[in-house]
Amino acid sequence: MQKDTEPQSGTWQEGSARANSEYIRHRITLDPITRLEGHGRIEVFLDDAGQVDHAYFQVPELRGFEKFSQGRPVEEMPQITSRICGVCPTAHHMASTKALDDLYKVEPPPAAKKIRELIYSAFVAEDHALHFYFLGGPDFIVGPEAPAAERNVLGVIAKVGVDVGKEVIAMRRHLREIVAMAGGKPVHPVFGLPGGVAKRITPEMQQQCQKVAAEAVEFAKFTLQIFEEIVLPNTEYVRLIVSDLYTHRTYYMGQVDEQNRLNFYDGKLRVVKPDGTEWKKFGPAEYLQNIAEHVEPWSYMKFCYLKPIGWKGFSDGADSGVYSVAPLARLNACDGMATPLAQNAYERYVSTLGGKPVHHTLANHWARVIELVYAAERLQELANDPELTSEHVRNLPTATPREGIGVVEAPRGTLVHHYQTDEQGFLQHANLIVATQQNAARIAMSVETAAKGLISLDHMDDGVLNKVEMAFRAYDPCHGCATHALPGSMPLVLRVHDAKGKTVAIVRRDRNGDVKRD
Amino acid sequence: MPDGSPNGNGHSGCRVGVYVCHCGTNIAATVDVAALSGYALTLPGVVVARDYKYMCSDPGQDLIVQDIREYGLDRVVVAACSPLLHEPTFRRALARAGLNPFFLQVVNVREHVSWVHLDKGEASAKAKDLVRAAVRRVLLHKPLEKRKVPINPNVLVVGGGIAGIHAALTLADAGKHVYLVEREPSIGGHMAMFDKTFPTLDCAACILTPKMTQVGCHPNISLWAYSEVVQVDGYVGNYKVKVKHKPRYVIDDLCIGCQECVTACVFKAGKTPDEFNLGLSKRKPVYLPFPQAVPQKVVIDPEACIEFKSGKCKKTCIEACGERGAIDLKQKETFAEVEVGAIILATGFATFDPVRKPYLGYGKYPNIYTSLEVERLINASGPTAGELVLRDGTPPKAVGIVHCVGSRDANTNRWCSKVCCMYSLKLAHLVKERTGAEVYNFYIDMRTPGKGYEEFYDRLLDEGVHFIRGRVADISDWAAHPSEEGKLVIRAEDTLAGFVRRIPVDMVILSVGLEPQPDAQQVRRLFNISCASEGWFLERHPKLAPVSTFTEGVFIAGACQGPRDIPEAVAQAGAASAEALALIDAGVVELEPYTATVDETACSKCGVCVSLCPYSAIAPGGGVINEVLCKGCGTCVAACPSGAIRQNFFEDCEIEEEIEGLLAYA
Amino acid sequence: MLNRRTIPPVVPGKAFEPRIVAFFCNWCTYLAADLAGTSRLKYAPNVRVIRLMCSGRVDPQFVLKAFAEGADGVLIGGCHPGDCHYQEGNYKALRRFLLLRRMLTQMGIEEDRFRLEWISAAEADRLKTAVNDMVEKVRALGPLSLEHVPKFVEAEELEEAPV
Amino acid sequence: MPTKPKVVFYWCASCGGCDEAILDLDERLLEVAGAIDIVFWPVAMDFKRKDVEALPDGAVFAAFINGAVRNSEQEEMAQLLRRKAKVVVAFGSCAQLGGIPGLANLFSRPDIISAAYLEPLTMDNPDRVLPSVHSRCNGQELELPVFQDRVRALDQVVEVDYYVPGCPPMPRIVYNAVTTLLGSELPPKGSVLAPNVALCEECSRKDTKPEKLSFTEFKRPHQVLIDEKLCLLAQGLLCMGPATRGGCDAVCIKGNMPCTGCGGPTSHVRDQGAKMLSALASLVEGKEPEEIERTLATIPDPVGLFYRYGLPASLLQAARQNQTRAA
Repeated sequence: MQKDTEPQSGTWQEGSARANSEYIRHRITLDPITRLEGHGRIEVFLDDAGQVDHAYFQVPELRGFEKFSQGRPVEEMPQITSRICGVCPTAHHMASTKALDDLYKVEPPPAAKKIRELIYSAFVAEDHALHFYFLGGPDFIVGPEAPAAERNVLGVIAKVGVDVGKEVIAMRRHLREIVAMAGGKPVHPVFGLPGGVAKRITPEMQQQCQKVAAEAVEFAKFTLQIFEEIVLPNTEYVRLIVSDLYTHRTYYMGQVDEQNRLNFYDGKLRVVKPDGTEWKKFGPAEYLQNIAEHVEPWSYMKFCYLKPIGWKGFSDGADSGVYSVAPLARLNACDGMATPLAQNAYERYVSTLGGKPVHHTLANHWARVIELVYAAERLQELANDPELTSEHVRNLPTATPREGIGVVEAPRGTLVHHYQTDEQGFLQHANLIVATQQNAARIAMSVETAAKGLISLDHMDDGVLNKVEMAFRAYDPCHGCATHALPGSMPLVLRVHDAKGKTVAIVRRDRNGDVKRD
Repeated sequence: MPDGSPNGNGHSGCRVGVYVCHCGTNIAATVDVAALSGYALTLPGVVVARDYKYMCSDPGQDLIVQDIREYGLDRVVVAACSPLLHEPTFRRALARAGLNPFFLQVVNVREHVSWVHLDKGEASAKAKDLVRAAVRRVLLHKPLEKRKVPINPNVLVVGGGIAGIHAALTLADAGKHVYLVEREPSIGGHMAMFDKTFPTLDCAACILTPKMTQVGCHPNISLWAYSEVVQVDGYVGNYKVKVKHKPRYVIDDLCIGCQECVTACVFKAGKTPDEFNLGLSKRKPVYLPFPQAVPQKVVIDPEACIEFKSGKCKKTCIEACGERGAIDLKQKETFAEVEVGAIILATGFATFDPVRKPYLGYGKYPNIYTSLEVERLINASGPTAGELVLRDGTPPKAVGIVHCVGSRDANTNRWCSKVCCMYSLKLAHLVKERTGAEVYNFYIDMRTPGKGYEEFYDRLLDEGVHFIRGRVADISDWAAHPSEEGKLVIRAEDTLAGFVRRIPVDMVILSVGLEPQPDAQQVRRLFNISCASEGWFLERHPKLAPVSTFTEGVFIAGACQGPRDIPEAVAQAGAASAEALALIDAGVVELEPYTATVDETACSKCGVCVSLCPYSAIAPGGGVINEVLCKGCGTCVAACPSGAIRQNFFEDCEIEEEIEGLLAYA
Repeated sequence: MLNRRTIPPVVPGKAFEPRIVAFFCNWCTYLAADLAGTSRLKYAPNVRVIRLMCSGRVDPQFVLKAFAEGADGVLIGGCHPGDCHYQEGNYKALRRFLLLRRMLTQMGIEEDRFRLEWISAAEADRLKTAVNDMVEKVRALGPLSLEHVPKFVEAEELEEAPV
Repeated sequence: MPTKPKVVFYWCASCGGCDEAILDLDERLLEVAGAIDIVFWPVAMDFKRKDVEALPDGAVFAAFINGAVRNSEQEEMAQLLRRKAKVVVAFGSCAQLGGIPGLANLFSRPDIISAAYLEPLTMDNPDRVLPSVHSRCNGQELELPVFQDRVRALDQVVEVDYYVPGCPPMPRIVYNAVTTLLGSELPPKGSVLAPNVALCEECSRKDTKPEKLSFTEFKRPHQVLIDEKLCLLAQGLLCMGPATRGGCDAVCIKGNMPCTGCGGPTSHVRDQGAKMLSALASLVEGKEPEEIERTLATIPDPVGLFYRYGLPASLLQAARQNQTRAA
């Protein structure tokens, strides 16, 4: 594969040659940040000593979902809000659907809840797999210092072997087929209705679910194995994981069941302090008392923090309201996993990383694999549940709508949909708290720390830049989501300015991964 | 751009000629025709533009034909009068030059511009927009063929009054089969009720009866009396008509009109008001409408017949009929469906009901009659066998005739009923002749145009009939003077003498005006034609097409179109018959090709159109339109959600191009 | 997919004259317009008539197209209820009109800019009144420039504007 | 070995679902990737914008661009890719028609900003701080791209050669589109690379459609138990299928929910919303305006229904886009 992407044509050579010469002397461009859903920009400012003074993580867009959702019939929201993100549409669809349950005060029949969680588990497993192999994987499977042309899914496939590659792809397809079968289509599903789901699961469908679930469990085990066999032995990478560059002591939030075990679909939100002890546990309705958003003039991204503790700027520690969500946070926030294999892996993870809470950003990748195992196991439990095929999958809403809140754990972290409507069910106000917003502050900090640790006037090469990217690729940040308020996509620009604010240096990486510095 | 350059719709190379008509000064006075044709020449695709005094004239048409040949035109725009007038004319011109007639677009710069706007600048600007739009549209026109469909030679005539009778006979004599439908038990209409006809005073019955019997026995006429048209489908040349035969309770073919059943009826005397005599006499439950009735067949009135009410009648009528067995009390209404190529409506008129003018005392004072009632009173076959007497049986010594009752009156009907002056004169003459009474006419204006009419008026003046010019204020029995005791006093201002008169009389005749039939609206909807605002049926053109309607193949004759006297009604009936014959004898009729067609490769069978088609022309499930059934309204085209249906000559692209053309700035 | 929309030139000292596109059915309203002509009635010259066989042929796309191409108002004329030459085409027109008007309002286009009139072949006077009245109302509203539809503003214009 | 056509996948204002759609080619992804030389694909590969800028104009065979255009960056990228690519493909509903975020065009820019940064219930913004194009922090100058006033479809920004419909496009359509473009001869410019027949054609419920459709009330999906077999319109549900280009295999309807129209109009229709409006209204029963209004009132949100994906490309908004004053 990768051979095909080597330069061959004369035109190409001329092209890059011209590009290099055209390139003026005092700028670094690393453009765009790749392999994450959505976009970001980093501005780095050096001090007189040529060391990093400040680094800003910026997100530059707005789509206005809160606004243009107004006036729409609220039952359309699951399908409208899923367009916030095409990578985790099912998460938005599900949070929205749960908000509708709450809005119409209607309890879905047991079978409907199980169908929802079945779809959701398949989705989480698939999404985590996508990130592990297609987005994050290249860094630690192929290796952070590998040439650009190899650091992609095709590179991963080259490394793990085409057959495995095909397996990965097949697994992803089968999981997405489950979502499609029960929910219409994998990207932007249509199953969600207040009080249930649009469609029942037939015995035939259940059989397919059971088949895929079994495969999924095997696949999850296999993936865990890859991580433990290929990644963990890579001392270089493990050193990275635990290095201070990628470590922040913040609060962590995640959804848990009654036994404080991780749950993606339903439960209460639990927040632990930087020291790992429980800070608070609250139901969806209380999110308003606990979460607040902060605005910086230099980013379209809104930064979430814990309201009672307050916004103390981009700093970690118990006094700062900065908190984080997503796999790492979830595993910190819960006391364990609800399924055996996952519980195992969880314990191994905690012990290897020296107990909870785990503050190492890059551990997100490991945590993600453990969640993948849990999702697969949970999928299997539900697939085997006899009640799954019940015909009774909807209760019709009767109450007059007014206000509803829905919360799920999206692959990238806690997701809150909150609607207010008139009595006809026309949306008047929508409040959306998405995962990456809640990680935004921590991501900004990670980036700044990474930049400070890695970049200086004389130390700036491709590997370094990729490591800066890794700092937030680990969060699997979805700016599609985070910028639900803002549209589209924007490349990450890493520019280095001197104390006088003048852009001073440029590292240019060509597609062989060679680094040029003028 | 006289080289016919592309207009951006892939129609480069089209060569358009634009022709602006002056219509004498009708257009030229308000629209700058020279500037208009000058402007047209600047439009993409236009290679020649002219303005000419009368485009519709032969030289005008030749101009187009020559240009088509000379300049190799393949599209033509004519800016003139309404396309509804001369589109056919110019299409023929194109055809003569060997061009498809539908490569024409007519711009209405007369009715829609020069005649309705005053400011020359504004009118000219509007005309430019319209021409620009037409030029852009015509570039997209596709060649079309008119559809030719055979014509059914049969004709339906609705209404058995003098107009209907005459039309039916004319067509039947020409060898066409005619279905004559009359809702009353007998044909004859109003004319059959009259005694004499003005101005010749010949007996109405004497001239009408022969025609009636002719109708009754004409081999080419199916006379359907006591019947009504209930449904009309189809289109010119091929109408499907459903007719309801109301039950007579007498079997037509068996009844010979001997009336023994009438004599035998358990009712020794009539108890039911006689419709034909306007209730001035009574009839039995079984009766012959009137002596000369055609068909000569009795009718049984279920409202009046004991058998129908109680079932306990001796049924002497059936006995009387004996083995002929013509009476069938179980008879039900039946329906007949016929196919005809043309339809003539001769549904006639109604008379004004003077109760609507209380001050005239009708219905309050027994000796106040309407003119029609008096026609029956003085008719030999009428309730009094022709004796004009008061309710007490004595002959009147003084009679007042009030003209224009319900006519020429803002409060009732604005129009002049046209016949009242003349029949009032006729009645005045007859009253004087029969009773020698003093006759006073109260009139607004005497209107006596017509052959021998004015002379008849002079004759009446000589006969000593009084004429008082003035509207009647009121009629009452209030006596202001002993001489008025027991009399009806007519108060009217004598506008010639200039003072108010009080005329005591014994009898008053109200010359009631003519009105559209009360059900004229239902009838016109049934036949899909229009009514003028007064409710008279609307002719296609007041001068050039007085008996045609906007619905091809449907003609109108007689008083259904407006007040008429007998000769006019008969003349119109003849005209309508001639039009119908012309249509039928052509053998085929050409239909506009404006039908809709489905692009089957684009149709998703969503079925939206199927539910919409008023003619069920679209096959269930959609996908195919039956071109013969389609009438080209375009409703399905507008509704087709995937744009799979198009309408000839009104394609989306053509109309959108017209819109763009109208709004584009020069 | 782009369609050009031309709005009137600004002529100093010349008052705004609405441009109205009318869709008249061939059997009633178009005839009424002809009758207005033969009766020499006078009315405002702002209306441009497009002849269709039936008001049922009016595709909402035509109406939007007219507005899009620069019309300030759109008038649909058909036969009175029950009088349609094609039985019920005018009812189809009515139903589409009502929904389209609701949608246009939602898009911020004033009700008076879009109108449906039943005018029979005999009602030349009614046609005159309808046209004049509509022209008056639209003139009062001023030109339709779709201002309510957020317009794309060049980056430079926005640069300094507070977001 | 012969050079393979260079291909770019890029996203503008999009949710990423279109890129997922490409990954959904699954096994066929490897086949496609083998046939082309992907020189730019931010979501999955480490090539940078500079790599593209380095290419000679026209050096790229095809640029598949998803997402609508709402900020200056996206506009620049669209123009850059237009220069570099022989063929520009508007990929997915947002690029083709403006997409669901295009509904934002119902509101003004300030409204959207304030809804995002001032009105949210969780917002803590006493000083009413708003993101701004230029700002200073610790004495350092920071910049943000311009949030433009309006969402635009791709062809309202640059010339577009082909369209791939769907939100997101179905794998089958993506595969056919790509292989068509790689085929020996290109389809006519402006083609939408999908079947040109409305959805009903391929809908599994087609045969359950009653011979004559008509409406006295429209139902909202949450108000009724939806029959899994019967035509949704026949159940009074607002299904956009009749006015929507098919090719998606009617997946939403298989999910027992109405089509919302992401396929856009067929090539015979200019304005999808107007056409569906016409079809539905025509089928409403009743002759009295009040009666008809009562039925129509059960269509809760006409614009949101008829222009769910196509507002920016609709006749009116496209016109606004190109409004010019006559000389």
